[in-house]
Amino acid sequence: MDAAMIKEIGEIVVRMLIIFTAVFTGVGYMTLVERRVSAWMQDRLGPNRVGPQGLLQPLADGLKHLMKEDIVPAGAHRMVFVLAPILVLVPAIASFAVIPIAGDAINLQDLGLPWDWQIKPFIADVSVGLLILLGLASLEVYGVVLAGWSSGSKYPAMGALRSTAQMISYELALGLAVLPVVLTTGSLRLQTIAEAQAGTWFGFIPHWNVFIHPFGFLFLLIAIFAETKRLPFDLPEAEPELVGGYHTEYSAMKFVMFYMAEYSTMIANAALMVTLFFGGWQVPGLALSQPWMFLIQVGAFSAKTFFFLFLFVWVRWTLPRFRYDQLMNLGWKVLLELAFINLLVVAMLVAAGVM
Amino acid sequence: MSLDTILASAASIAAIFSALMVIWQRNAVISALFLVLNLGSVAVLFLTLGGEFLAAVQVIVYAGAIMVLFLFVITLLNPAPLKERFASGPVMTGLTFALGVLFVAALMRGIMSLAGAGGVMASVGEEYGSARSIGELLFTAYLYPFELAGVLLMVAMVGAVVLARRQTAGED
Amino acid sequence: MPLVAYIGLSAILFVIGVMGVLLKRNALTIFMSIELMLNAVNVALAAFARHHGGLDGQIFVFFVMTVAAAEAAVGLAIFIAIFRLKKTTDVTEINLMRW
Amino acid sequence: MSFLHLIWLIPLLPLAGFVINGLLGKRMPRPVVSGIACLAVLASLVLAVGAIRDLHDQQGLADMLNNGSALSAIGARPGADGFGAVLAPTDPDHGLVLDPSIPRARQIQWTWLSVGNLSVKWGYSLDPLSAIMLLVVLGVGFLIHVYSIGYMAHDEGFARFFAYLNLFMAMMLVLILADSFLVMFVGWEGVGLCSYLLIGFNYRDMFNSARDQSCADAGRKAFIVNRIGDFGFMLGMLLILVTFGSLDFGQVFRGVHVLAQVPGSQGLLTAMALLLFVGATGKSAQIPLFVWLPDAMAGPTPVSALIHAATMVTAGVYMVCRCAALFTAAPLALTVVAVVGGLTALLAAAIACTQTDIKKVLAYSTVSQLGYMFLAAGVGAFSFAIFHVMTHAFFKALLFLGAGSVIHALSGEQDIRRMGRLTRVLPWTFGTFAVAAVAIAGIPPFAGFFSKDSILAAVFYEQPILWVAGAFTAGLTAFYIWRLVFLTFLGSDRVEKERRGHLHESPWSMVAPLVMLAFLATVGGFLGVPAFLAESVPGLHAAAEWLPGYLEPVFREAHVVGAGMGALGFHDPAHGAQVAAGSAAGHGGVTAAGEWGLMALSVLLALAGIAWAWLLHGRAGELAARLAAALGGGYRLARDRFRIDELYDRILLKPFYFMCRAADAFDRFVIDLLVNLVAIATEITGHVLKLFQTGSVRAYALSVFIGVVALVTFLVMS
Repeated sequence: MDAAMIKEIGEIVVRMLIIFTAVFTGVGYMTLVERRVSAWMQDRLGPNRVGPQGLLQPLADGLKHLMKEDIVPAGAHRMVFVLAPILVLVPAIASFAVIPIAGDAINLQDLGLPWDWQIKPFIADVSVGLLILLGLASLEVYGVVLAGWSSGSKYPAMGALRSTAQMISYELALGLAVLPVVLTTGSLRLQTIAEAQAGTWFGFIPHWNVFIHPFGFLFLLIAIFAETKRLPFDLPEAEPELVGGYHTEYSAMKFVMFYMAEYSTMIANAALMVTLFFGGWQVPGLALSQPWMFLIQVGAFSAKTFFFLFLFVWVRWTLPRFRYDQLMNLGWKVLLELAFINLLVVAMLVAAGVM
Repeated sequence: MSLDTILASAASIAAIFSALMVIWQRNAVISALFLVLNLGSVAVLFLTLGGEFLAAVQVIVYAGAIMVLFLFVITLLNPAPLKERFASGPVMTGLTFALGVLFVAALMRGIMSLAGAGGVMASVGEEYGSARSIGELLFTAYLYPFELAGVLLMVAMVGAVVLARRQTAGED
Repeated sequence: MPLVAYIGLSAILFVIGVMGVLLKRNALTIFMSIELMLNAVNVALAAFARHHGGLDGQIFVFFVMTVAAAEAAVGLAIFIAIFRLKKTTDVTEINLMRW
Repeated sequence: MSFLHLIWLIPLLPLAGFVINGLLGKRMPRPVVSGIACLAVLASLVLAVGAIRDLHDQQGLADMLNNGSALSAIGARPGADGFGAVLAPTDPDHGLVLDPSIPRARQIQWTWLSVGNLSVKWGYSLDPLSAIMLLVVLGVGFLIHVYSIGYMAHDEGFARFFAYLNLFMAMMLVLILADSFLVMFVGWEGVGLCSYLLIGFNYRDMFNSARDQSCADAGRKAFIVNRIGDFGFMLGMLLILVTFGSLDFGQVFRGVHVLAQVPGSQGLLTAMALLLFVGATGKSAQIPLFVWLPDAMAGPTPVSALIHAATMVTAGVYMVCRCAALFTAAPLALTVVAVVGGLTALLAAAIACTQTDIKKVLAYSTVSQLGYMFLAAGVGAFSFAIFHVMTHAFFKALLFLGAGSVIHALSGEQDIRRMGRLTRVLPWTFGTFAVAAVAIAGIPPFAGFFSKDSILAAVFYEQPILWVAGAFTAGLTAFYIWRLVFLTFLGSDRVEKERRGHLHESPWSMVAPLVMLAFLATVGGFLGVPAFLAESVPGLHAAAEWLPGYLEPVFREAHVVGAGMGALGFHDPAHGAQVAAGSAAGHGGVTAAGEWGLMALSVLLALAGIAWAWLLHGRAGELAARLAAALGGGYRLARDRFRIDELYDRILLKPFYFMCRAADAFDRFVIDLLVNLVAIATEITGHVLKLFQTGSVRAYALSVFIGVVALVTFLVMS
């Protein structure tokens, strides 16, 4: 193994380390954030015993689940039952591979480390990155439907069918909602899309896509709420109706995997929104030398993403739940059409040379 | 052995294995899962052939939509797994299988004529298989078939809705 | 991997698909076998496209996928209708086209 | 923009009337229906008059030709409105083409058929010949439309009637304006269709209960007999097409002139002319195809007047005149035309003398008069034929309308044996009817006199034998028409009691056209006063042979290369200068004294006929019956219409039925047997093959796969 190869592998490993560490930490602490914020909104305290302000709570939760008994129901299809949570989690995590967290690569030497490794701000530079994201989002359905089917019980099956229908339905609107951005940017590569949002109008309005495609953003937001199966669209796991949805029969680490998948999907989707509509890592009007530029961009990206995560939590504890037929009607008869019209209008404007 | 070749070989083996498992399994759900694996392997093969966009579409359309639909229907109907693996008796099955082997042998003999200079891959540029290049072709040279494909999907959609619709009282 | 390998792989996958169609009892699996065959052809198309250095083969793959999607939608709808009628997925039980 | 640009509208307006009335007529009030129908015809009439005026406006034509480019710039977009008018020098293939020397205006609208080398254009042409026909058809047609308002007032199918009538007008106008044989054929078939529809208008009623014929049967008979003629027309057209490669009148006639120079081409030309003449005998009810016209009287009387007296039946004459170039190039055919015309005139007049149905008498009279027209055409006096078409349209339409008025007054009675002494009740009808009777009898100065006399004079010099028949027919004509007058209006009152209560003069809408037509029948003849007469009568100079002179350019064109013209003194090229001057038609050096003598003779014959009619029917007595008894078989033969219908039955229909039965038997026992054998074999094979139809799709797929494997293996191994 020569030095060049070591360098190459090392660069990849560091990239993955940075991003996945961030994601897993984020997932863990999102559970805490959710509990704390909900408590705050309901005028409670929330978990604050483990560590200062309950900061060690996720760790404790993880340990607890690890030690629980892993039950596989008698009527379950064992292999698929085990496979399902993995199939949910893997695409959710894999989504982060294509999301850029900063503008330029950074050399580890700039950070005072001894290796001359260029660390790119993403794991994989794919020219069809956005398509990969959409594809991975569609793959998540497998885990859900298999979890429901393999449990060999009615509630999970019903929940899985609901989830599947809901996810398939809103996937279309989601795809259509992001296409206007692709049209105006002319690329499916997420880094290119983020870079295209540099600069400002009049010196103070950031050159973000949200100001160009307000409707696209709105439709994407709604579709993402449905994709992540969060309130107000959490029909698949609506406790009063379906006990717990497709993961009713799951316990211990497998249940944790579903939980992690849910939060990592949330984070991935928040990051997607930020990248597509809010300039990604862009900080308008900022020009610094490395490594500060890199660090501030990562910080900006994280802050923007966190804002949307907070929005998820905020909405969850504020709005009531839709009825299932309303959900389907909204998806097929309203959102899809509106997204399509939006796309058509943008396409016409692009063709006319306005955009 | 380049990285591409390793990747392609692995994907080929995975594809053949998963294809065999599709027809070997008695349970339709497991078959479908292996088919997804097969489709994924083929997507990887597309990647090694320079079809970046094609691979993405393969995942989104085949794995993300068609196979989800399959699974959805299977779990919706949830038919009991069949006892027999194959439809015919062992003799018939064996004969059919022998026919298949004969077919592969015949095809292989024909394919081998491609080996050597005739089977060299052309060198292609960076843009080969990108969304832009495919899109340009689709909307220029293949515009008419493209529109027809749209019509086909529309017809299929209407057909599916009509066929799968439960007939309510009052209709005949 | 050379062209021959891709085409050979395509042939093998295709025949496996044919075997599935000819041998399987479950209508859904037969359906999946058809998808297998289509995919095998797609591999060959993409390989030949690469061989010639053109993109027309990939365009064809694109259209094959479109047709496959349409076929899956209609086929599964038919399948649901038949299942409602016969309560089975066994093709040996479904021989309505008999004289 | 002159009226010439609007020629296309002339047939289109009645067609529009047909569409409106045909589709919406049942839901519209009757005044609206009749208003639309009459206005459509009136508007066409106005357009036609305007177009004819512009046609003769030399200055205007010259201007249009000079400004051709400017005008064509305005109207040169043939596709823009479909009827763009383009003037001759710039674009001869579209729009308006002017030929001031004839004068003729052609409007070619679009290429109708384009098959191989054949290209048929949908075009109209307006020249003096079509102008006269146009005015006659539209004028008489309009009057009859007005008349129908009153006549059909009580009929259920009011809207249907007017729709058909308008369609007929449209088709007749297409026929007249046609610029090629095929377009003419469209009109030809169209009027045939309308004739069929209108004869069978009261399709539920019995027309001849003795022979168990309904009105629908009568219509069918007319249609089928016409089809025979049309077949001849069609064959003639095909022969022309094969010979000249075109159906356009201009090209064909130029071709005729060229062909006539070729030795040995007479047979071909004669064949063409005779085939076309077969069509004419069908449409114009000549021997041997005249049998349909008397039965056509099953239609309502306005229809008989319009279609079966004034317009459609003269289409054959018009066609022969239109093809004058062809007929003059084939003297044998022309002789046939003359002989057929003369014989028909005589035969029909003889039958007319014995009929007792008022409309039948008039029907045979029509046949007879049509015979005159063909006689005229047959001796090359085409302009006299058209002259007679015109005058005949006036007085025969008047006769029919008068008869209709009588029938209307008598609530449907048509038998003249049950009429009589109607002068008091129907004064207007009687007056106008008498005018028409005088006119047809050939008493000067009424219309019929001039036209008939011109024809007889022309015939006298060409075919003396036929002149004898013609002159005798003239006497017969005077006899039968006055027999009709005496039996219908004068003599003893034989009207049935139950019909007497309804006796009334017809409403104004019926009387007004009668008066108009009576006026025309009185003065119409002055359009063609013979030259010698005009010279000797002061004040008539201007009228001397006006109509023949007006038509002359058209027929002169037909004689540009006077092949075979030697036999025809009347239009001998030697007298071309004379003819062109529009003065005396020449008559091949006939003296004025001879003309006077002929004229006097025909007047004498007419007066004798009238006197004879008065002797037999004008006063009480048994003379008529005794004469009928004395004539015995001859009388009965004439009364039974010379048993021609029965003859056709015997020699044509019976063998035809026999052939049909033979064919039926052959079909049933030979062809069906073979077909059934094939069917049985197929069925047996099917029974065997169905054993493979297991319903298992996998089995089918397997067999397909075996085939594929075999094929691929074979291909790879070879």
